[in-house]
Amino acid sequence: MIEELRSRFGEALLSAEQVGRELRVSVAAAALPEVAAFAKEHGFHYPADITAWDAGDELRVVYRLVDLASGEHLVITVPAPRSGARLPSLVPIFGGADWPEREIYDLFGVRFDGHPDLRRILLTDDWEGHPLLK
Amino acid sequence: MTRTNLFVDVVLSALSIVKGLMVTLTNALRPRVTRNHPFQKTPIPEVWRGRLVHLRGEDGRLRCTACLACQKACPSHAIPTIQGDDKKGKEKRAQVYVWDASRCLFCGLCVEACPFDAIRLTREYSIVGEDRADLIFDLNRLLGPAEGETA
Amino acid sequence: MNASLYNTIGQWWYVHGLPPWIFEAAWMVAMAALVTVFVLLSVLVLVWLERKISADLQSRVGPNRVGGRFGPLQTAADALKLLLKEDIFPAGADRVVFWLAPFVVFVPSLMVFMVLPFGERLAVNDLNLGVLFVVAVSAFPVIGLIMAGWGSNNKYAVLGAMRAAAQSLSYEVPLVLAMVCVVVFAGSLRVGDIVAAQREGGWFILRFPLQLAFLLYFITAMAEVNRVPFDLPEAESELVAGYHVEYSGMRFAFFFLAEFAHLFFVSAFCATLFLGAWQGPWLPPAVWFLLKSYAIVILIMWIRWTVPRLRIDQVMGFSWKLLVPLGLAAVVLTGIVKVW
Amino acid sequence: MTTGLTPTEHITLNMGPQHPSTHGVLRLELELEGEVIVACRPIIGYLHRGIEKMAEARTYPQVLPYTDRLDYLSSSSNNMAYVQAVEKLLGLEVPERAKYLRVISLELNRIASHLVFLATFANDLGATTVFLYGMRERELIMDLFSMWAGARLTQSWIRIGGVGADIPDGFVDQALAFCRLMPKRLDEYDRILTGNRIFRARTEGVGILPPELGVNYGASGPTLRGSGVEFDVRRAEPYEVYGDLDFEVVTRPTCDCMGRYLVRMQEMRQSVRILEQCLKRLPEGEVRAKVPRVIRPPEGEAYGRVESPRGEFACYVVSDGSPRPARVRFRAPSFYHLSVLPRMLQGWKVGDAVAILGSIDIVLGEVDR
Repeated sequence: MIEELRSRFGEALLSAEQVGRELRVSVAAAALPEVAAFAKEHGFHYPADITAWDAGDELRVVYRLVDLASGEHLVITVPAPRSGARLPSLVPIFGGADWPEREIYDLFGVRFDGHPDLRRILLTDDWEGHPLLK
Repeated sequence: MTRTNLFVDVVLSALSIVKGLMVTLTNALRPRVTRNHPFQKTPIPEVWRGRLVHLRGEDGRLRCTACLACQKACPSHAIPTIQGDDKKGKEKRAQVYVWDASRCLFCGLCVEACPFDAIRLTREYSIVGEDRADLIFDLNRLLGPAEGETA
Repeated sequence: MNASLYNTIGQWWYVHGLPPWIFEAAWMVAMAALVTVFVLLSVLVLVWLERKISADLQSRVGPNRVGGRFGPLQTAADALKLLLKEDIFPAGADRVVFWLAPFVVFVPSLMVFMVLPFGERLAVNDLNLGVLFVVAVSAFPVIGLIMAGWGSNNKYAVLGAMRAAAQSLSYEVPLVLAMVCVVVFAGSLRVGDIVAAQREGGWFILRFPLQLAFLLYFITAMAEVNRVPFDLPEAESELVAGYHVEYSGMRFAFFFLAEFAHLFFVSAFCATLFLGAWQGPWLPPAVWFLLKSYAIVILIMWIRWTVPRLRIDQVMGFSWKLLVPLGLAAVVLTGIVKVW
Repeated sequence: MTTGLTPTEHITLNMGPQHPSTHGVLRLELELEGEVIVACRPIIGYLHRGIEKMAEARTYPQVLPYTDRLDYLSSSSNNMAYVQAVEKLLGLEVPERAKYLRVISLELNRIASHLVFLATFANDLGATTVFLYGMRERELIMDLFSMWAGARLTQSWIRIGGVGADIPDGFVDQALAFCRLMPKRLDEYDRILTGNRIFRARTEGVGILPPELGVNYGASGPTLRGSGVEFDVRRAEPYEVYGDLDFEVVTRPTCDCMGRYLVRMQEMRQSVRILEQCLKRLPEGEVRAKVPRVIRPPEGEAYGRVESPRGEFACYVVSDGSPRPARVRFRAPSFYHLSVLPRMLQGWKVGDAVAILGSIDIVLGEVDR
């Protein structure tokens, strides 16, 4: 899987390692939709979790896709700048990305291009700032 | 529900409802499970995590030495102030100890953190007050029974 | 006893040369007052009964504080509370319609009691078109429900009112068909005659095709009084409270009164049409009548606290696809048996 | 509009945030044509308490009591997910007895939660009596919890390194008595509700969730298993002692409300089975591993996955080596289930909305966090 990813995405694949049943890869934002689509083709149908965290110097958006048949996890980490970040939306590939992306937008301020309805979800519409930024 | 078995369906439906009626009837004949609170109190187990109390040792003095372990353990800052006396030579004892019941999560982490078994959560679950100030307990209101007395 | 009282006073009146129509009118007014008081009291009892029955079926105790161990005065206390509550008109409500609706619902619910035979001659006015009168008047409250729903300026209320109207219209048909069976059998629309017809050949529920009519009547009656599984207009888990969602205090109490009065009425009328009304051995007629009525009430409550609720289209389908054909069949069957 | 008929006007009905059937403070904006739902927009956030933010300012043990408040109907699962993630970071091995006790706690909580589901679902459909029956049986579980943990709902009794305390005397007997009673009561529910024709009419074929759609939207737990997908974290990634236990993963192929309902009803029986096994096999020994006073996990991240009564409840913890977590994220199943809800509601009636919403069994505490 790692080899396949590397040959397919080359430069865009920033890092990759296998930790137990988790395959942790880090990809550049531009390649995210292709990687996700590629993963889906390879059985990772289930978007277990999509979240982000503030690593201090940058944001990391973490996509966890699970293959329900084999139980393998694919963890895709996408680095993003702490302010004004824009990422491609995964909603066309995974419906389950809809609300988590809204949540990340709400709490971290990451904008998702191509998201059908990018509004605040947990906080009120007139909230200023993005609370989970440190 | 196709046309052919309409009759069967109606009969079965009626039967299913009669079955349900029988269940409610048998339940009506069982003893009641509700208790007549407040005249009839529900027994509260010993380990219940209710109101915080301070325990006293055999000498009747507080066990708390104001070591701040509970304050550090508290996740919700429900124990905002603790002060001990500064007498040299003798063991330190708590002078000021505040517990804010309105912030408390009743998780028991403070009790676990206490190295002297000086505090405990009791079976008292009804902690009410007329305003917020009533829910802030100082040391006088936190005193539990001394060793040997029943809780 | 009642008949003799009527005769004694009537004779006295006649002997003293007073115009008989005044006596007739006064008698009717007195009976009406009596019935009104009776209805209000029995609603108190019914509400208490409903709460006790539901508690029993649910392993609970139910009212047990006000007025002794079994809480008999609980409803009275609740009624008092409702009386003392503030009278609220929601902003944006159509004040006239909103104000009027509870009465439009309540008055017809009370009016139908006019023909109930609590005993021989113990009816306010035994109209010779009694059954027709009942059908006509008991269809009236639904106008009040629509008024309430519309006047509240609340979407839930409107939905509730629409459901009430649709349901009432669809269930009126099988209800009337069930009554027609009885009328055909008795050969009269007068309630007194129907009761008399049951004296000779036994209760109508025991005569061949009328069991079907009884079943129809019972089911439609449950729908008429909006009880689960037909409580769509109120459906508290969907429409919160349906048409009376904006009502509080005494106005709400009127809806409540009307609902329980209607519940008692359909049960009592069921007893009248099928269970021989006040007839029965040993006990006084009025007691028999109440016993039978309450038996039906309890049965309705028991069902209400057991089954889930249908959906609106299922409710309508049930009526038009099953009950109405069944009703027509029952009428035809009754006709055949009668002519035979 | 040349037909001369008046065009039907859509009305927008605001269901919630205060509505008896939204199970908390969910708001649904329903667009209706008559009684038929044309569109639905769930609006959440009324119960947002910022628990994930609060966690950043608290030490590892201090976060634990807050997890109780996520899915407040099954606080054990929340505790478990968080504790599992932290233990993975620490590389901590938990004593055997503690593992069994955790499973007992989790399964008791699962039954309790499903009973609340049964109760509220029945109530949503108008069967008020079943509501009280469900609550009545749940009370037995609450009694068990209060004698063990000293709390009914917010137990926080699954602690980092084990459980809060050993079970008291008499607990096993009382729990076994409950296990004997429960199947009988489940039969009773089946008689009054499952077999009831009206109930079946309300649930069969209503609120279809196709399996592909469910997986694509991240649905899990009974909601997904009601669509025939055999996915259960207890089986897929066994934690604690689930690998050694004998139980079935219940699925239904019908994809409707009835399917989801039946899965939960069957799961309660399976939970009873698991409980009986655990109570009988319960080994002796410690209930808590040695944990340092100040927990400082090494840098890294961990993902704790638990099958909560609602589905896959997971906790993603990122440690930067300090005593406070850099990020704690809770993956709440209800959050994902709610996001498919608009797709499931379309074309159904207002009454069905209540049934469908009830059948996915959401808890707003974990949705809003």
